[in-house]
Amino acid sequence: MANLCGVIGIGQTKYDAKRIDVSMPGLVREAALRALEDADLSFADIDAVVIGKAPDMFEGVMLPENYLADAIGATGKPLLRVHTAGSVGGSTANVAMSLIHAGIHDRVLTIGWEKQSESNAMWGLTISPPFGVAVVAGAGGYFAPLIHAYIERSGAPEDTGIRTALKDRQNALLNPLAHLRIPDIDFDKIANSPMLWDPIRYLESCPSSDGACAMVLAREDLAEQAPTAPAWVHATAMRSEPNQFPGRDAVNPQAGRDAAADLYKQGKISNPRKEIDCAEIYVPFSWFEAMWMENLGFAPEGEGWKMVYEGATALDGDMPINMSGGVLSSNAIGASGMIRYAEAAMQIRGQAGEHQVDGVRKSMGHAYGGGSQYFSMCLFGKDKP
Amino acid sequence: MADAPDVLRGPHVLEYPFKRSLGPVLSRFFTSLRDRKFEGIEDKDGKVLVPPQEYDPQTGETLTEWVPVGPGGEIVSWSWVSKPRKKQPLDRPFAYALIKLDGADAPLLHAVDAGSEEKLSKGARVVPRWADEPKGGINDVVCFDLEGK
Amino acid sequence: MADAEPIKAIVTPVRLEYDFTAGKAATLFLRGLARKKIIGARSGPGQPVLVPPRGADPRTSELAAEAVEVKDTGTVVTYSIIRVPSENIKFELPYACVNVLLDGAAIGFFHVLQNCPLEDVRIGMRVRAKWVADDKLTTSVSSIEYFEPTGEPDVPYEKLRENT
Amino acid sequence: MRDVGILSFAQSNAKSELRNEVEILLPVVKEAVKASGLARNDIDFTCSGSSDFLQGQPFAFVMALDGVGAWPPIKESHVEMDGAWALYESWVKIQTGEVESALIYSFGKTSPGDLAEVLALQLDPYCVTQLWPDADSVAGIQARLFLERSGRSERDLAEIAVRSLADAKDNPHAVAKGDFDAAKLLSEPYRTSPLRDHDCPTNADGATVMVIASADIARKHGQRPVWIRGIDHRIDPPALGVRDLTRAPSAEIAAGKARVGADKIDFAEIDAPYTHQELILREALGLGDGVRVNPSGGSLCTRTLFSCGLNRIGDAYQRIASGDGDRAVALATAGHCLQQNLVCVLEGE
Repeated sequence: MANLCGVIGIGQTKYDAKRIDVSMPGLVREAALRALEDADLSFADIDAVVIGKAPDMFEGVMLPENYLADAIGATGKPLLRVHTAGSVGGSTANVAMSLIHAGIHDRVLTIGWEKQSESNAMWGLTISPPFGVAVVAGAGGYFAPLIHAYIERSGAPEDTGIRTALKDRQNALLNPLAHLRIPDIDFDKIANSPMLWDPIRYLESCPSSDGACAMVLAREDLAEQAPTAPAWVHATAMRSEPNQFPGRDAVNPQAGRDAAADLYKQGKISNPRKEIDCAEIYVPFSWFEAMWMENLGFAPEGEGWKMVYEGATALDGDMPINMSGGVLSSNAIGASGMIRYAEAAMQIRGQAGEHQVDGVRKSMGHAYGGGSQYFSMCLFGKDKP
Repeated sequence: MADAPDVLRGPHVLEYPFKRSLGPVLSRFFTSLRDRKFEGIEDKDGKVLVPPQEYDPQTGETLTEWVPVGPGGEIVSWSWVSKPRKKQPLDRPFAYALIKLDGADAPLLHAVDAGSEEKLSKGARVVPRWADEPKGGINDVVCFDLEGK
Repeated sequence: MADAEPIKAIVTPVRLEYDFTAGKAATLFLRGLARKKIIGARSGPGQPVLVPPRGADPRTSELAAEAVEVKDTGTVVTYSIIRVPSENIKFELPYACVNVLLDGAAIGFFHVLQNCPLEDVRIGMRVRAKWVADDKLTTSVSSIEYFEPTGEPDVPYEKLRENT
Repeated sequence: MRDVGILSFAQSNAKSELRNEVEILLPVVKEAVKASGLARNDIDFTCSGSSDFLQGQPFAFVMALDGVGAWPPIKESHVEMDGAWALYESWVKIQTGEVESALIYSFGKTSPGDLAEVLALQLDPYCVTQLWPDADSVAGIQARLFLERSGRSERDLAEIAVRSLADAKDNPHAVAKGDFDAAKLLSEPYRTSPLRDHDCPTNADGATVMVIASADIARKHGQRPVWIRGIDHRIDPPALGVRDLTRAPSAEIAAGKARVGADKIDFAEIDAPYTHQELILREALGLGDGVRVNPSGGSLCTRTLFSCGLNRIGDAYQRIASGDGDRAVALATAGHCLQQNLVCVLEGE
């Protein structure tokens, strides 16, 4: 790619079930200002803003970014609004990165957000038109059957999901911004939590959060001057496929495999598990860690659960996944994908505090959405590509 | 499918009582409204904005200087609604208007109950008609009336 | 009034009414349900039958407008037991949500499974639609009250893998 | 910047559409792909624009994938904006060098909902939406301020409507069209004063599809290449009381960045849903009185929301491609009172 892009500022809000202390502008701005502060810049230094969130119905505001324009310093500037279902936080960042790659702008602010407490995600996700009958209860109702199919296929032990949940919930205790921080978390507590959508238990599910995440991106020479060394963007990839069609593998979707292959090719990665030091992967329900390990090529098909079992995905494993606690610990839907990117970039920049992995040179962010149909990914490096 | 049947249609209702947390600026504005008072906020150029904006519309900087305004004001522009809709503030013809409250620089959008459009003009003086039981919200002002009506 | 608590939040009710149109392919399907028939659509002879039809074969984006009736029996390709309440959902908790591959169709169809202990719900199980009484049939998926087991032998997973 | 050319454009507009989004899009995509001379699988990138609130269904764009050729998986993105911004994202993507061609589509159905109420959800959710001002009233407030500032008259507005409706007669895709008399229109009652029915848009349902590509592909296409010479978009603050509603500074900045004034403009296609907005945008774009505006009839005659901005760019493309002009400007707008604007300069080879 012609122009290099570096992440020079990262800002996140505290994630919580209800951020009753702020308005929508206040929430989005909290992340934006923190990202600017990290980059030692102000709104005046920003050329364009790219913002993303999931359906407008969650907040009941149509095109809320138009209302938010001044709160995010976009007045007189280009403002793009991305919406690619759950993957939106990732694809929003990808679009923002493309503005730098293309040489169109010098510095771009990108934001993902959701204020789910304005309504109720279970309502927002089960709105169905006349003539139908709502049978699929929320996202869990849609994804639980895919997990059943995965278990049937792979023969994964039934506590695989609990193990991932335990690991992510322990990681969340190291992340002060995480929404769910359960101090006395242990295996039994998760195993004994109520079953919501078999085989997904309450503590194996993501919460519904208010929150925003922002990043400041800059072209090469400006990124080099950043107060904290940038995370360089080595590659980005996006793929989509239809929701349902004969022969569709929704457990291990082609779109995800294609996006990963594209990402590794651009990033000159031949063995992702060896060459990528850690990754933040979109895991809204615990079992998806095992499933995505296969989809992303970190494990052979049918063996993703072994990585969970062997502790490979733990903070001290050979392929740490979701060091921040992941989507299982904070899920402001429109922000969730961008949080994955931001946390992956923080690992490169040594900004992850207690959940920092030592010596990260390459990291990956990942998001997916719809019925496992939309994928966006990003590969970051400490060195320039 | 040459004999495509008539396409089915049916009512679909999207309904939710969205709950909006306010943050410091809107919280103060609505709390004042509940007390039947208007307050505006100064932008970076010293212009008084009502409703108050949390951030400067041009620069995005945080705004903090509060100024009491109103309760009366004058009409800056309007549009006459001859067939009011069910959700709208009045059930007889009225105007949506931009109203510059006394002491404010930026006008506020609200309804004006003037009876007929002929009574409206630029600069016409209006005063708020408060709800019997203000709850804290823009609807604490039912509408504006022409002054001396 | 002056010492009342400050207003921290407001409720802004939204109610929007839409005149929803089902589209051509879905109309065929829904009108079929009112006649106790399950009508799918395909893009041409030999092409897979899509139930419910949305107008196109998603693999080819060819118009799928040729109506094809499928059976009201099928196989559970995957499922979940729902134990969490959700607005808009009327079934009593817990219930089994199943993805049924109807005989003659090429994609699964989501509905609920009843008359079956929850611990018995499994992939490969044979099921049949339980229709509402004839005088209750309408142009709605609710014309199928639920699916129930037929008691036939299960279909092995390998035969279904393509459809999960 | 890399030269990017438009290869094809197709549209479908109707007053009220009973088909679903898949059924509407499918034939339009086919038509545009066929006219592009490329095979669907050879188009590198796909980007779409739409809004969930028009239909009242979240994720309408997810279902749309069925009809647009998304298998095998495609490099795809979606903006919750008019398709004109999907074009912008696609143009950016080609600028990165990662892709050489893109399919852009957008769709919108204005008929299922009560649009006046739906659009109130675009206003300040704390201080304005709960008063439920309909879009026509908000535009009326803007129109009154503009007439006062500019010295223009309601008759000037009526003449814009007469001209647009007459021009739309030559556009098979226009929904409202015909011969009208300004004096007669002015004798009609106000809808939301100072606006009458003829000053307000005729809303429609439909879809638009465009295929663009980098220079090598565009030149091979055969027909007269039409290049995107400049494209830029900007936004103004949201609060109605804060901005000068009689001007569109965002359009002005975008016009400068897109270099509208760098050479002679033969005609303009402007997404101005209300008559007075055409005049505001004319000023912002710096168009002289001689420049013909909206030979298609424009969004006043056919406003398929979330699609009509891209439609204007497509109309301008088709006119240049057929030899009716060499250099044109097209504009897409979003939000109340022209809050956000995209400007695109097109030039024939």
